[in-house]
Amino acid sequence: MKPDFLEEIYEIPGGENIKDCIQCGTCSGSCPAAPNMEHTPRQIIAMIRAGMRDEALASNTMWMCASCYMCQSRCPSQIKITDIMYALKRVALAEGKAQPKASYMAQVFVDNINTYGRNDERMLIFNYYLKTNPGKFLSYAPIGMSMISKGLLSMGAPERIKNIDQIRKIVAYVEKDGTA
Amino acid sequence: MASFEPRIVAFLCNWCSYTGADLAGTSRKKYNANVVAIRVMCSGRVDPEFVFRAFEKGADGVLICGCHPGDCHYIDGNHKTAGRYPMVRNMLEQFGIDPKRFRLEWVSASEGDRYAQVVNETIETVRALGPLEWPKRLNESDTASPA
Amino acid sequence: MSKPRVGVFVCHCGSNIGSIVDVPAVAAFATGLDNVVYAQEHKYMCSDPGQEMIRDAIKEHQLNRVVVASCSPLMHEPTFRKTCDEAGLNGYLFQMANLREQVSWVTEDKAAATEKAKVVVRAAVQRVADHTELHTTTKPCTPATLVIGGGVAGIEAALQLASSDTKVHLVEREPSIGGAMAKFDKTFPTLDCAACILTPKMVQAYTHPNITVHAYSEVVDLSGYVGNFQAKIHHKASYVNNEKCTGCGACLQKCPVKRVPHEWEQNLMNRRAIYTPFAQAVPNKPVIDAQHCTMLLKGKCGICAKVCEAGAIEYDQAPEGTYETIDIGNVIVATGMKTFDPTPMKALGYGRIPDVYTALEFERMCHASGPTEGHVVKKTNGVLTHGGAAPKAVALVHCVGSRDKNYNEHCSRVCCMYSLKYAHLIKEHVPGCEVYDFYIDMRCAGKGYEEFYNRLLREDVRFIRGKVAEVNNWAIYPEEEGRLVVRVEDTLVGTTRRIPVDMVVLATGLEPAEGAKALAQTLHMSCSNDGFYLERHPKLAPVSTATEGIFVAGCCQSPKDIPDSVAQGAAAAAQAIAMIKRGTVEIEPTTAHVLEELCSGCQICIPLCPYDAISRDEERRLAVIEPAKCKGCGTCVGACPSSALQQWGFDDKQIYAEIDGILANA
Amino acid sequence: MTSYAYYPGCSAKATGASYEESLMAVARVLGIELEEIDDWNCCGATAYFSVREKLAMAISARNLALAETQGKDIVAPCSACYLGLAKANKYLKEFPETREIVCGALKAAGLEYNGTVEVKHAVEIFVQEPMLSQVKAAVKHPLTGLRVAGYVGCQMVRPYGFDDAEYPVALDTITTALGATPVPYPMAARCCGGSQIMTNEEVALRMSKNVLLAAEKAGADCIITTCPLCHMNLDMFQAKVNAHFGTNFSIPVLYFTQLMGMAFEASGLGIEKNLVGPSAGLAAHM
Repeated sequence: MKPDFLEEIYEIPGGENIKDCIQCGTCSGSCPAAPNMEHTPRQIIAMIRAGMRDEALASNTMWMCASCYMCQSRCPSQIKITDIMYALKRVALAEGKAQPKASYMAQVFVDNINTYGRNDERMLIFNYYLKTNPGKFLSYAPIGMSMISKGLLSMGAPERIKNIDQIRKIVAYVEKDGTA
Repeated sequence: MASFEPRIVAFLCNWCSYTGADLAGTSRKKYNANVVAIRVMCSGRVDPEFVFRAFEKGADGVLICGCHPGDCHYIDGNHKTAGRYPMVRNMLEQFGIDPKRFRLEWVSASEGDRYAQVVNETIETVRALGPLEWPKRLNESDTASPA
Repeated sequence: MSKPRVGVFVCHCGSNIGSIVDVPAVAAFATGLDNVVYAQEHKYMCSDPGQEMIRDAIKEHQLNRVVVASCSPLMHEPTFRKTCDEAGLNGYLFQMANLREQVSWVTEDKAAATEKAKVVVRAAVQRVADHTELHTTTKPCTPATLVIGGGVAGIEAALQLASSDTKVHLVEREPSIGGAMAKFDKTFPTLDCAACILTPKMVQAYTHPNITVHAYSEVVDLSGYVGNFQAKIHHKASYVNNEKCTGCGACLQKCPVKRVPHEWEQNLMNRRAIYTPFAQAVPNKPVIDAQHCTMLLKGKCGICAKVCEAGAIEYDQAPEGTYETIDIGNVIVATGMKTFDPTPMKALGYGRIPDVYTALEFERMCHASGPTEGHVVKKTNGVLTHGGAAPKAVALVHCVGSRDKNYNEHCSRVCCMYSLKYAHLIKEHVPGCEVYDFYIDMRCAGKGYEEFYNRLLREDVRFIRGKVAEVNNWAIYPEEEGRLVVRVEDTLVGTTRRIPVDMVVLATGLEPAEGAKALAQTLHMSCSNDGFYLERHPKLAPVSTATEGIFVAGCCQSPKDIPDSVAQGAAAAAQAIAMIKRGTVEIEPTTAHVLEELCSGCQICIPLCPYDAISRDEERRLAVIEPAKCKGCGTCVGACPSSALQQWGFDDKQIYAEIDGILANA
Repeated sequence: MTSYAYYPGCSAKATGASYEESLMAVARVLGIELEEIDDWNCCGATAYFSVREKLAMAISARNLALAETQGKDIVAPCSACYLGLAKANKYLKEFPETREIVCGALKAAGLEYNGTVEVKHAVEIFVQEPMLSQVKAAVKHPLTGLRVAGYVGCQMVRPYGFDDAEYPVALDTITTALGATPVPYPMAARCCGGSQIMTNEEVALRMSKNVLLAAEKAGADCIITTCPLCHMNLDMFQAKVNAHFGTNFSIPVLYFTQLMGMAFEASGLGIEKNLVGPSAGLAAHM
């Protein structure tokens, strides 16, 4: 149990009013993905307050979040729940506790940006399924073919933005003092 | 040197802002100890003389708080205070005192938090302006060269 | 005036002051101040031993000034003023230093708090030296009382006052008294019929010789002071002569304008242009709705006058109504509340989905004389009629607009209980109907309330702990076809659930009544953050306000149930009766007065007085102040260019002394 | 001449190409200048925030800085980009220590952020007067009788946005302006599953299925969307929804700009690029 886990989340921009939660369940009742979550969003907030750090970080809840902000817009205590889900993903990734495949997608997405400055959908899909489920990639073939025939997927190499060095400088600057 | 601790005199009206200040107490809202309040029955009672007297005796800032327009226990005492306020500001400027040292705010009986916030803001504003020490510098202009 | 001999008494207030402020140091500091001949400290100054200590010190050390450094003057100034009087020292030769609310409770750093405490004590000591003897003036107290609001709290207050043989004016802005309670079908937890227990009191109030009910009227102005208020009442034009009208109801049947939305019935049915709000209305006198009466609008019709044997219909009444000023000694405000309009909470579907009702709408549906004569039925293509189909399942949704920072942060106290009542009523009206009750915390704190909750558990109501997130009227799964779907997290099980129902009742919370803010400004009362009226002290003075002679009772002060509203009505009445029985009121002596030798007759002060208390003596060309009219605000004193005007107790010299005390050795 | 800094977003150059084409066609008709931000980078959408917070804002803020050099408000047609940029813009004003780090990073890259431009969604610039009247005036072929379900998804209206968070009316306003009939559509602001289509396919397919089911129940001839990701989930994966749930939806999904283009009788709308072919109701207007 790590009682200061609550403080950790409390410090994050957007996490400031997590202490106001009255456990009413509106967030879970509003969440379209809640039926597939190991813990409902409300339970995750209860676990944070209970200091159940590892259990919360190991849960698949935040990786199921589609960022639709319905919970955040209805919360009677005005808690920025979606921002807290992001925070949990970041901490889980940083501590290598994120087990579900969803975390790979975020990682591939970020790598694409840091490398090319933009996200080429082909690279995103290819790299993601390469890491998680190569067989699945083949099942996309029919949709892929029709997209290519409709000119929605070019065959060229992924483009890189002109000033990619600016992206690298930004990443270097922010990463230097290790801020999450 | 240790950061300058301004001395501020506040005039609070009995029905709204003094009750609001008391509420800040009962809700344990913390604010810096630089402000000491004087209770008057209505903000209308605050004679401009009091403001000049406070500065003359060494205050670095003066705060007047009254009821929000429409809430005054005496119908419109606060409107009359608001009427006098620009005149007092102009006179302070003519005396060479930065008008930002003098502030008028409406605080209701249920706004404990707001009172604490107004007090802290006023202290920081005056702290930034530095000590006034008007008695010593009666002729030298304050706005020209803040300490 | 003999040389000031000041006694300073510094209070620990248990740990409230003593734990932050070094009280002994402050007492020691006080001994070094000019004019201070005695300084002492005590754990509780306001206790009997504490007051005893002051009285002894006054005698022993011939003190002619007293400073008590403890809590806020708004808290115990009267207490210590009386203590001084008892020791033969005029109560106004006394000043308080507010060390608790404005020093110890708001300062973290102990050293800074102690320093500030010393400054505050020094200011009080320097001020009290310039205090002069003052005496309160006693004024006769008019033995009549104004009660604003004819709901259950106002009726109780009026009846208690009337039974003490004093005159009561009960002003109610609706055509009938009864307030919100009159709209209820049953009451919790006893399931008494609301009308059965309320109507007798309404009739008793209306017929009581000491009570004048001013129905369809509003208070538009209040002037004067405690014991001597003048209230201006606006009687809205009802176009019916109440003396002549016998309440036979003939006009109600014959009026051709039939389709006016009936606000009292939550617009679930229509009323006519001439109407009484409900069958047992008291006074049972109809009023004509000028916005819908064709006679008043176009001068055509006049049927109600034709059928009225008593000849009570008066189309020629002045549309702006009439005004009446009454003299009263006290005012009891019992203006009640309004329920939250859930339309902005789009997720719950009110207004979008026909069978989503507010609490009051459902209350009227259950009521025998309501829109469906007591049948709990669904609307048939959007219209509520008796013949509607009974619901197979009903959802009761708690905390709608309450405990929600997007709308009202406060808990409205009564919704859990009335939702339980609805659960029972549904089981009674529609046998076999499924009832789901969605709550966050079941708050049943009153007498017999928890037992009532247990009763509903036994009546197979399905209680689900979780706030309803949304109500939809389109189906995803087959069993939801044609029904409403409630989506919620069953937090005790930890899963989200979709529950098909046929009707939803929203437990809408309680808010300040329509026009509450305007009335507060008319009566110069403060409101708390949530907009309800501010009591003088939440625990020790819940029914009085900062203004002497003005009391509050019932939901206008904060949401509460009927027992508490009735208790507060009686409590407010008791305090008014005490003042009437005394027959006199003490008027604070802190009024303004003229130093004639300094007055140049410039008349700057005259227009400043909101109470016209200042006039000009033409021969001597001087300002003259009428003490009875002066309420002691000091605005004129603050404006007088030659300091000819002074205020007893807030004299320029005294305030200068206080300023100097604060800034000494600045 | 209204002019904006145009932020296309990564999908506008690939799977969302027809969104950009139709937007440009409509802008031409209405005389709106959309000047693409030179060398823009990916907004980071939701993914970058799940990895790094201050860095995500810095990456997103690079686009804000570039737009500030053009001195015009940003128009982002894609809801995810709109939120990515708007969130950075808002948080940088609300959280000083985050702003310090981000501005430092941008300065290191030779850029400067002052928060002088606003971020608007593409829908926003068409529904506010005076442009709405110009839209009505530009209609050559009123889409009378076409029943349209206006679908905005989530990030256009939550947590910020210019329309109601749960029952937005903007698309219905546009539909009516084009002469078509908006159908009452309870799922207008519900999520299509977004990027979960890749990471948790079953969840996303269920969400898209409910969006399609509501449109079918409402008797819509077509759905119009305001985001390339919603378009992909509803159009390109409609067959997958049918396979997974045994439904047989065949509801055409257009970008709202394609519908506007049809009413303006503009060309180059890329409607042929939608996977699901036109319904009878829609074909009548093509």
